Amino acid sequence: MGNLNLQVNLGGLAMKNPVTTASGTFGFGLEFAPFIDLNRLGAIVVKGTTLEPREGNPTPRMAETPAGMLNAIGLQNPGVEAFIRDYLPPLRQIDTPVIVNLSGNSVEDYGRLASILDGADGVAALEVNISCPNVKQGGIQFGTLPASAAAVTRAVRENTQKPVIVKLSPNVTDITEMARAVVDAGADALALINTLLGMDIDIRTRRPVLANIFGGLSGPAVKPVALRMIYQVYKAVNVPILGMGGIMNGQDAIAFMLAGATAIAVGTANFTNPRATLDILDGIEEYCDREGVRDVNELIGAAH
Amino acid sequence: MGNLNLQVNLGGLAMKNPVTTASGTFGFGLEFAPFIDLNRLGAIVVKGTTLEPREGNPTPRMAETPAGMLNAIGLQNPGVEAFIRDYLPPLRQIDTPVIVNLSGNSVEDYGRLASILDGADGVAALEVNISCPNVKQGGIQFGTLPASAAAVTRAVRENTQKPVIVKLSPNVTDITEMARAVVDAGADALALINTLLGMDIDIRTRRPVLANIFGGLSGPAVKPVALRMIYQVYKAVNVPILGMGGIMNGQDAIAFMLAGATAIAVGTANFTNPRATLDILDGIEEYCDREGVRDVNELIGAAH
Amino acid sequence: MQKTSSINSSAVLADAAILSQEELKPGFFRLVLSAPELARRCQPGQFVQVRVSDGVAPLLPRPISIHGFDGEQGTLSLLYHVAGQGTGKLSRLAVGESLKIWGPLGNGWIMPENLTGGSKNLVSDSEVSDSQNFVGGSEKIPTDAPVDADKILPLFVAGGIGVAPLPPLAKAWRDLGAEAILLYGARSADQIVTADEFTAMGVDVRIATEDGSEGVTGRVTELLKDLNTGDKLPLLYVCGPKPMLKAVAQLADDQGWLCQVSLEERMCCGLGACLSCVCKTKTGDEKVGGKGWTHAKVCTDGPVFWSREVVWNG
Amino acid sequence: MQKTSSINSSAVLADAAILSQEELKPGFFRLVLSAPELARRCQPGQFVQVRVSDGVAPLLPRPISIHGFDGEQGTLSLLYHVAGQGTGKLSRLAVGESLKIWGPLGNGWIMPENLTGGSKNLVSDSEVSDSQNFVGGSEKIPTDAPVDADKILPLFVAGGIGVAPLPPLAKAWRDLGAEAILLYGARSADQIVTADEFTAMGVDVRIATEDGSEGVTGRVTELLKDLNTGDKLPLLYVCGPKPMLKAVAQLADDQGWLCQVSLEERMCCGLGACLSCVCKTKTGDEKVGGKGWTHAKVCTDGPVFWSREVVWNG
Ligand SMILES: Cc1cc2nc3c(=O)[nH]c(=O)nc-3n(C[C@H](O)[C@H](O)[C@H](O)COP(=O)(O)OP(=O)(O)OC[C@H]3O[C@@H](n4cnc5c(N)ncnc54)[C@H](O)[C@@H]3O)c2cc1C
Ligand SMILES: Cc1cc2nc3c(=O)[nH]c(=O)nc-3n(C[C@H](O)[C@H](O)[C@H](O)COP(=O)(O)OP(=O)(O)OC[C@H]3O[C@@H](n4cnc5c(N)ncnc54)[C@H](O)[C@@H]3O)c2cc1C
Ligand SMILES: Cc1cc2nc3c(=O)[nH]c(=O)nc-3n(C[C@H](O)[C@H](O)[C@H](O)COP(=O)(O)O)c2cc1C
Ligand SMILES: Cc1cc2nc3c(=O)[nH]c(=O)nc-3n(C[C@H](O)[C@H](O)[C@H](O)COP(=O)(O)O)c2cc1C
Ligand code: FES
Ligand code: FES
Repeated sequence: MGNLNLQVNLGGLAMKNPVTTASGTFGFGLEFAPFIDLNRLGAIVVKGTTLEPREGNPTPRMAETPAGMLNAIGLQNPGVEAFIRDYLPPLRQIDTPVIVNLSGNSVEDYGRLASILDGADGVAALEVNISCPNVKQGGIQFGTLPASAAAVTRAVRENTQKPVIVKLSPNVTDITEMARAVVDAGADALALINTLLGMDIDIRTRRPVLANIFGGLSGPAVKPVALRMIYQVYKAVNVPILGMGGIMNGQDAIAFMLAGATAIAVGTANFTNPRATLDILDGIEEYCDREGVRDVNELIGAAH
Repeated sequence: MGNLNLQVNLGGLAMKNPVTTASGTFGFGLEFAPFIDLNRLGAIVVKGTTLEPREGNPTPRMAETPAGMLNAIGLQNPGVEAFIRDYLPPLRQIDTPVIVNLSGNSVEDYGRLASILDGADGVAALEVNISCPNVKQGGIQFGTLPASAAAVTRAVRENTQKPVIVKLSPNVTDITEMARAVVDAGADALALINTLLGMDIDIRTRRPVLANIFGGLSGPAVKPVALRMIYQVYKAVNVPILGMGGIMNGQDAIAFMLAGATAIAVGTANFTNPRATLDILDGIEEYCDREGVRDVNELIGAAH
Repeated sequence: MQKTSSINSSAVLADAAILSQEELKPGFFRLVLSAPELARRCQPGQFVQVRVSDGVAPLLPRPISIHGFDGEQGTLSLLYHVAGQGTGKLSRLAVGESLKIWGPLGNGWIMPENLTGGSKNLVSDSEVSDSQNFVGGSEKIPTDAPVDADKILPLFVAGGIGVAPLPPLAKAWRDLGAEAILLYGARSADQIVTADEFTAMGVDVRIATEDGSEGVTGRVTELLKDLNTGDKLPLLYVCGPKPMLKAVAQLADDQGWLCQVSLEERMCCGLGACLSCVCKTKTGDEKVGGKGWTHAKVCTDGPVFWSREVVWNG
Repeated sequence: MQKTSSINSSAVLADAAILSQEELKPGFFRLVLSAPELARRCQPGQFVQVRVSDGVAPLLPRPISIHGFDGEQGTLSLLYHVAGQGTGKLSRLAVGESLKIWGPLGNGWIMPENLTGGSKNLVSDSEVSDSQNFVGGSEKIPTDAPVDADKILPLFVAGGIGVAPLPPLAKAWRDLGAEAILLYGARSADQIVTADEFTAMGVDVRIATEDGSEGVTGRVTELLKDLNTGDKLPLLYVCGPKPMLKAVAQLADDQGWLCQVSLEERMCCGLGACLSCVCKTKTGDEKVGGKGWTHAKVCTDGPVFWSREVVWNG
């Protein structure tokens, strides 16, 4: 295992190993410090950040579903200024790159966020969440129209020198069309998948379970959809992929890399086991050891 | 319970209760006769039928996933003529309407199938599967483009007097757009959801598990997506909905009706329990009994 | 700086062996676990996350209050009611099997030693408007004057399974020799559990059941009416369903009593990371153009809050 | 008419109580179930669907061969190897718990009584071209001449856990007083189970292990070479992994022996409804413009096929 190379490069971001965290499931990182050595992670992706502070949606904000969960947090966050002031300094103490996930109501929001974060010391890359309603276009998601996804990507690209990772929504007819649009607009890497839109109903009250009615489905239930989209996107474009969607253990992580992911993010699994990220990293190493893999980069896209 | 009305009307098809079977999971019905009284079902939806016999895809054709399964059967079936000759006569002995699910390679295929089945005694309604690749348009699915879905619907509509149920694919950006397109083209009812496109990878062989690479995801894993789409479509159009996607028990069935389904179909659950359909029917009755519901029609869309 | 109070810096992950599992009344179970490191770190009112399966059914851990802990023995006890899939599965586990649990999580009840002396423990009503420091309630006391533990009448108020997180607290007050009262409401007598253990600690146990099968007929609020508090200031520690918390908090407020409530919300992480578990708390910033409330995390800012921090009608 | 042979008309659904569960060798278990109605209906070579959870993990039932059945006692036994999640979970169930199972499913081995007499049981090679009737193999015999059971040398060939569906068949031949042989191949001695039970039935048991830890070193095909068949026509009943089935079928074919194979495929329903479990079988219709094969269902057209029905290179 001493000879195993775990280093990967995600669109210009050098990572010591492929294991990162899915935005919104890992807080600002320090929440997990009692359980794991954050220095061992390939990168930390923090909670989605917006220009202004947001209180998010009313509760209930989550519901458990078969092998998955729905969430409708509504991007509660302290706003980018408070993030830089209060949360970034302790993160800088950790020897792991920090990726900031950004969300906005308009193309301009994304551009402004990017330029603010471009100047922030300790931010290694930007992950652009395009599964946000476009207020100007009547709430249609940026992530479901190639043109608006491209516009958002361009706005971010023009305002930062840092690697730009665009996170795709799976709620589209043709994921490869979206991928091509944002890569053409300057994305250095793609992250997928964000959550599938779902809902649950309480048959006793006869009402939707979530106060927001709809929520995002994540967890093992969505894994087959995530693998499929990554497999398709790997074929369609030439930038590295950050894969996620239901990864629970090292074997799942390997499957995502074989489908085409350069790095993987651990989301819902953090809730089922606060050590999930490092257990997954250990699982990747064990697999490589057992199967005689000397460099994890050999695995990327090997199922094609 | 004697006073409970279970009868529903699915776009002109009168059913004694809301419980039907999902195409492809119930064979031609008789396979389940050793376990249940087929006369008790609201309707039987049989395996997808094509103009010519088909051998389907190579194996493996299925894989289990967390709370779900993938299938890539590839529409193996004896062809519509053999269906009418060999399978329909015994089905006519059963006091339950038979709905035939149809699939084609071209708009013309659908029209011809509809006209052949229009003349078949014992076929109560047609369910149009539009999740089929359009050979003429280079394999793009009918079910993902509003215009081609509408064209298929029109072709069927023009060739039959029987109720036309169009079954929508969930692999689209906007399910309400698809729903409106096919309702405008003459659909009497909508069925949803068909399977989500997914895949799995064998990390030992480093190859996709299914010979076909991609397969359709069904089972409890997809239930939140199915409920969400039914909820959205119920709001968007004014025709009855046949709801399906991960229904395992009476409580799930009730949730689908509350979301907007007039009737429900049992698919993957048939594999986990050959009595699933009737257990679900019993569960619906128990719920109504307990909650003081006198007519199941009260439940339809009640979560809105 | 990131608020360190909202990080469970003393939490640990444990593979806890089941030492005993006992059904006290139908559907009510007490589970004793071996988790030495975790047990040593507990404070009354905290909770643990319990993973009842190692697969996907159920996927998420269940938050359960710490019902008892013994740092020396290295044991932890949980008291729970079977509510659904997760607690159902938990109840079928047997001695010798083990469970993944993590904790202790959250901020517990205000303890007697934090009431006396030192200005850091004392807060005046006006300070409620300080939104920066308000959240994470158990460290400040929203009264107009300093209070000492010996001027306090500890009043434990439990609704149903809400009795679970109270014994370690009762023990702490007993150790001070305080006279304490437990007001315990439940649907019926067969849902009253561990009441005699409070009695054994010298607590004056008063019961109300909705069907009158034990104690006073009615809700727990019945027991609060015409309560003789002597010359002491009641400090209520309340745990139970939300409507009951609200009713008790209202009563306490009307009387000018101190009141802490333990809130429940659906949780994923229990660590302050996912933001699923929020509740509305007051910021008092209306006067300066704020909206007057913020979303605090039940898991790390609570689960125990001062009742006057909570926006009850939101 | 829908082929009635592909409907399991005698199948029943049972809540089967576990009477015993025994680990014969590490990872190899024998489970005895109480399922009176089902047990009465079994034929050697059939299988049941076993639901090892009542939730979603795993979701689908597991197909397991009928290892033994006793209509009078109302019991059924299964022999299985822990392969993954489902069989792993099965192995942790204890006496007194119960399982949902359904069956008997599929067409079993050709039985001695179906070999003698009656023209319906006899089929010539040329009839292989009748695609309508060919599938559902165990009712027809692909030889050029009628065969009587007393001219037959029953040869059971097992690879690994493939031994599971053979005992009821061996019992049937023993009841006729036939001399029978079991050729049993496995990775190593610690994967050989129930061999002595065949010996006890008077079967001549010959073992091959890949590591040489028991019997001949090598694969089961080693045991087939230079086999002295006397003046009898060997009828092979083969169950094991696909490559082994193929090798044995090839050998049998070369020698002009009769050979039945029990196939495995991933299954959902086990009832002929879902079409996940297909295998390619010959139709012989190449001459009339057909493609020479069709997709038969392993679950209802099989799992037992005549080896010469199967398209081995497909
Ligand atoms: C801080 C805290 C401490 C608790 N302490 C105890 C205790 O000591 N004893 C006890 O019996 N119960 C306690 N509960 C409630 C307990 O967590 C729920 O009863 C339990 O999660 C229900 O799970 P289930 O699978 O049995 O039921 P289900 O209804 O199947 O649960 C479904 C989902 O809803 C969530 N959920 C349902 N009810 C609640 C609830 N009331 N609070 C939070 N999440 C919920 C579950 O986490 C799960 O994701 C506590 C809850 C919290 C938040
Ligand atoms: C007709 C038939 C009879 C069988 N009889 C026996 C028997 O008597 N004893 C025994 O030990 N095994 C038998 N098997 C194989 C047994 O079904 C598999 O070992 C078992 O399903 C593996 O499940 P798992 O969850 O433990 O493994 P997993 O690998 O977790 O299974 C994952 C999925 O693959 C499917 N699968 C995996 N392997 C097989 C397989 N070989 N055949 C069919 N489906 C598979 C499972 O159904 C499941 O959906 C039989 C299979 C068939 C088709
Ligand atoms: C509670 C929760 C909050 C999330 N918040 C965000 C977010 O703020 N920004 C974002 O891009 N994705 C967010 N996601 C999506 C995840 O980052 C991830 O894409 C998704 O959950 C799939 O991965 P998983 O199945 O491993 O959880 C959130 C997911 C969950 C469960
Ligand atoms: C094995 C299998 C075969 C299927 N075949 C068809 C088909 O021929 N035509 C069709 O419209 N849908 C087909 N489906 C989709 C189902 O009818 C249904 O839409 C889907 O499985 C969701 O329901 P469920 O989760 O209850 O299974 C098939 C599904 C499965 C699992
Ligand atoms: S449960 Fe995740 S923040 Fe509270
Ligand atoms: S398993 Fe369903 S047809 Fe064979």
